[in-house]
Amino acid sequence: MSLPIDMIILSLVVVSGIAAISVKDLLGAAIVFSAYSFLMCLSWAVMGAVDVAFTEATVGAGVSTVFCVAAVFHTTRRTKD
Amino acid sequence: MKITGLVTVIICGALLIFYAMDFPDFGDGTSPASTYLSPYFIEHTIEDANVPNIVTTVLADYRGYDTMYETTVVFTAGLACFFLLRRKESQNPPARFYRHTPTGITLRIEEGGKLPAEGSKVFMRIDSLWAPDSLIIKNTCRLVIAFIQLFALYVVAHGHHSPGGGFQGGVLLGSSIILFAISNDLRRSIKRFNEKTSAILGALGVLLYAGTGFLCLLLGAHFLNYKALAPIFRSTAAMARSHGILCVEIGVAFAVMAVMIWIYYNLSSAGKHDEGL
Amino acid sequence: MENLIHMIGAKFNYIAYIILMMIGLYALIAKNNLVKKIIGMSIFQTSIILFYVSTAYKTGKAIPIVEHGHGAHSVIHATDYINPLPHVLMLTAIVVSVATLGVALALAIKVYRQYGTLEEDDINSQIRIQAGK
Amino acid sequence: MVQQLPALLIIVPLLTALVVAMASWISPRLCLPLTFSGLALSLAASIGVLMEVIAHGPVTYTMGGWNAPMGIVYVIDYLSSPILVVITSVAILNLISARKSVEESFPGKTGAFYSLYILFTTGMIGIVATGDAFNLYVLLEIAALTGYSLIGLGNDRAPLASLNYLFIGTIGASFYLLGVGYLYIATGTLNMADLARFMPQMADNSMVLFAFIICMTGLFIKMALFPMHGWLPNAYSFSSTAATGVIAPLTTKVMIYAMIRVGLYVFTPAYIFNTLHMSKAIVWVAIAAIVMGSLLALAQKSLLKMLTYIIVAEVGYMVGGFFLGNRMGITGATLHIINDAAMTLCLFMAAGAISYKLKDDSFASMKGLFRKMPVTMIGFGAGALAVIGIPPTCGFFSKWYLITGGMEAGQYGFVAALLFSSLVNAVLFFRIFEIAHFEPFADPHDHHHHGHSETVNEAPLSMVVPLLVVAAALIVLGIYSGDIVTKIIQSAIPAGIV
Repeated sequence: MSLPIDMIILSLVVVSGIAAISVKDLLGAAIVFSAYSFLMCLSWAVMGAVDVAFTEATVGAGVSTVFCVAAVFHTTRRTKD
Repeated sequence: MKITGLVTVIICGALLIFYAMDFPDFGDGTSPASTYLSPYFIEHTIEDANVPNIVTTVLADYRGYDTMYETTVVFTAGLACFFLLRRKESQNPPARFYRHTPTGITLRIEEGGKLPAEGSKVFMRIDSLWAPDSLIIKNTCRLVIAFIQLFALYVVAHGHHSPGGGFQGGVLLGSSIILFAISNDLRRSIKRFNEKTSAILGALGVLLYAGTGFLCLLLGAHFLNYKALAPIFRSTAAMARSHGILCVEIGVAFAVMAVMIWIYYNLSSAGKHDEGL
Repeated sequence: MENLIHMIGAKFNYIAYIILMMIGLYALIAKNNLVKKIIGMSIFQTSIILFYVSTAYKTGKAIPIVEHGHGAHSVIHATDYINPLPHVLMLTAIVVSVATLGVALALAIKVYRQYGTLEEDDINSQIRIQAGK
Repeated sequence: MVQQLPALLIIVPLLTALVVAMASWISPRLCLPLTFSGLALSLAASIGVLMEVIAHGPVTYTMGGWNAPMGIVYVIDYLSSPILVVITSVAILNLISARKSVEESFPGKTGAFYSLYILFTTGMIGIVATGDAFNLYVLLEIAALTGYSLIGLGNDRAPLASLNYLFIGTIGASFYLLGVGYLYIATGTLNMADLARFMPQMADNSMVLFAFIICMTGLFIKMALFPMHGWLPNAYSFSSTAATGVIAPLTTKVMIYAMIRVGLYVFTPAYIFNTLHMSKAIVWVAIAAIVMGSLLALAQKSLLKMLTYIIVAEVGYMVGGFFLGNRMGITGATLHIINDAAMTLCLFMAAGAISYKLKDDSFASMKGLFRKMPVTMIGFGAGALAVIGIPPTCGFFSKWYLITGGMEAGQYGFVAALLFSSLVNAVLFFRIFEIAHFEPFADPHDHHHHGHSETVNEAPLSMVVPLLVVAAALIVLGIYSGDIVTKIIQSAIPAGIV
């Protein structure tokens, strides 16, 4: 049986995943994606995968957000979808 | 396109959920995945390598060969970003911005115009989207960077006993320098940790990993069999494995740190290495 | 009904991974903006990591770091610890996903430099105009 | 030393790639010799392993000294050893041929190009040699990432083509990874031989069925089987010829190898061909791939685009041949991997030489090319004959096996598609020969310089010599294909298949 906290976090992950691809601003999308990665990292920590969670915290929520923001900075924030 | 996408996604999702119903229950410890191979790893990690963190042992020893390619993937990404984006500055650089520090006047020097001397104290080169230095951001970052680096070194060195290891430590080290580049500017960061250093250090890190393995091969054992290093470390086979793991973790940390910085330099300046975020 | 609720409870993680995967796949197929597609691709990859990590979990068992030293039990029982192997595999997968993300963003910057836009339909219409010349 | 060969085969190129990456910052002149020597050593190691396999049977190598299910093993057997030789020789021949155009297309980045080039080769070698299902994924990603970046730096449209390739390629690799995950939770192991051991008792396990579907879908996407071929033509025709010269012959072929490896040695033939009833359907997909690939090739107006659609059709040959499920079909598919790599290399090298000289690859610009670049066109002609399937070139023999296999299995649609595609290929290439041979070198503005434009203006020697070597290899492979089949490929196919 899944843990209640796990279910709550995963529901939030799904919500932030949908938000990340539907925000109409690419910088916003990058930040929401960072939140998504961080929530995902929490859910893995709850499941006992500490090393994976640590990596996701540094890579997913940290460095890849910086990469996304850097790329958006050099392209454009505007998007139609 | 939206309708096609939605239909594909719903069909795939329904199919996947249908098959997911046959999975072992979540948290079930009796599925084949948990009872066939992994017990060996859990029960022998201390005896084989004297490393309590099982993930580290499996990562760097039992499946160390995968991890070597994992590091190579990171290095490849750095090299690929360089290969795709890097542009050498042309003879006549495009418009640049300078700030006359005593008066606070901003100068825009057109393409091909006369530029102030490189080490000028009076004229400071600034980004086109320049904001006045924030005392709080600068000093906080200056303070924090040292602690991030210290923590990163702890993570690398203590990967045997606690979560973490070369990869996480390397990313932390890299992000400390990225933080410096964001809080100051890209040029100052490149002056301290330039492109050549990051490229060579990245390759050197992977080379340290592959070289450790190759050393084992030269000593007569199989590739990456750290047991062969026992005479060099003057230790038992288990301790030799433990030290071997530390060696490769350090290699991973170097490679990942350098490559993360390298990718950041190239992405944040679109390959020109003049103005960053 | 109760059966269904129990089923969903027992497989919640697997359902969540499938939903996330489909979100990513939808973004890859239907989104028009390249950065959105790249984010969708990352979501797609993390969903698979979620799947692997979920298979490793054992209810109420310890994280995969062996207790040792003074006073710890000397015999290690595999059933006391969470399965470490999927964690190792997923560390590799995370690294691969960040590497792919970096290369994809580099390509997106190059595309933007070429066409001045990240919208796929705009790029395609520009290509069509060029080909027509 | 001999027992270390399987490791050296892949470690030497990896180390070389790293050293080249460092050398490019210190002394760029060293890059090319280092690259060459690294690949040459790897070629020598692969030939050594092939000899060893022919003499003493399959070789296994445990990485880190951990035995099979615990650690990662390399298994070099009758199936993988010839492919290894093909990969290393393709890489080295294309390196020689591409040298000039690399220096021209990537000024200041040649070191990075060479490093990525070797890493790509390393990934390909690893995919072929590995005996671990997850290790295959990691190496797949190395080969893919280097492939994206090599393709991404071509002409104006290359970045977008490469980005689309990246999206599709990531979906394919992730599907494969997911399939491995399903297999892992069903059996608890990742080693291929160990997985195969579990298969008989898993015959009615729905997770294994789904793992099969999703693994194969992933590999089909990666190998550009119709209708999932959308990424291939643009990615291959917009990139630089130095990069396509190695990517086009190897990527799809190695993916087909991975399919055969996973099919025969993980899911086992008994499971695929007897328990599941999917092979007929997949053969029909392959037939569609052959027919559509050939028809789309007919519609193209430039040389490289046409060649890419021929690749799409060739993928159909091999997938169809494998899923015929009989000995002849699988032999044909395996032999065709080797032959097709050589043929594609030959054609792409010739196309590279032509576009190096003409800076254009449309059919219209190829008028009078036989007089202008006679040697290149001879090489091109040899490749063309092999693709059409005219004896004694190698293309004939693998097609012969495939057709016989199709007859035995009663799949007459597949036989008809093969014949149709050969016919279309003949039309395609004779159309080019007609333009290049009979139509004079068109230059309507000055009739006086007519003689000047007809003088021989051959591609540089470094491009022509490797091309002729490959052209000769096409014929040698054809002559010795009987030996290759009896000595190597027959032993690679499990005894259960008749």
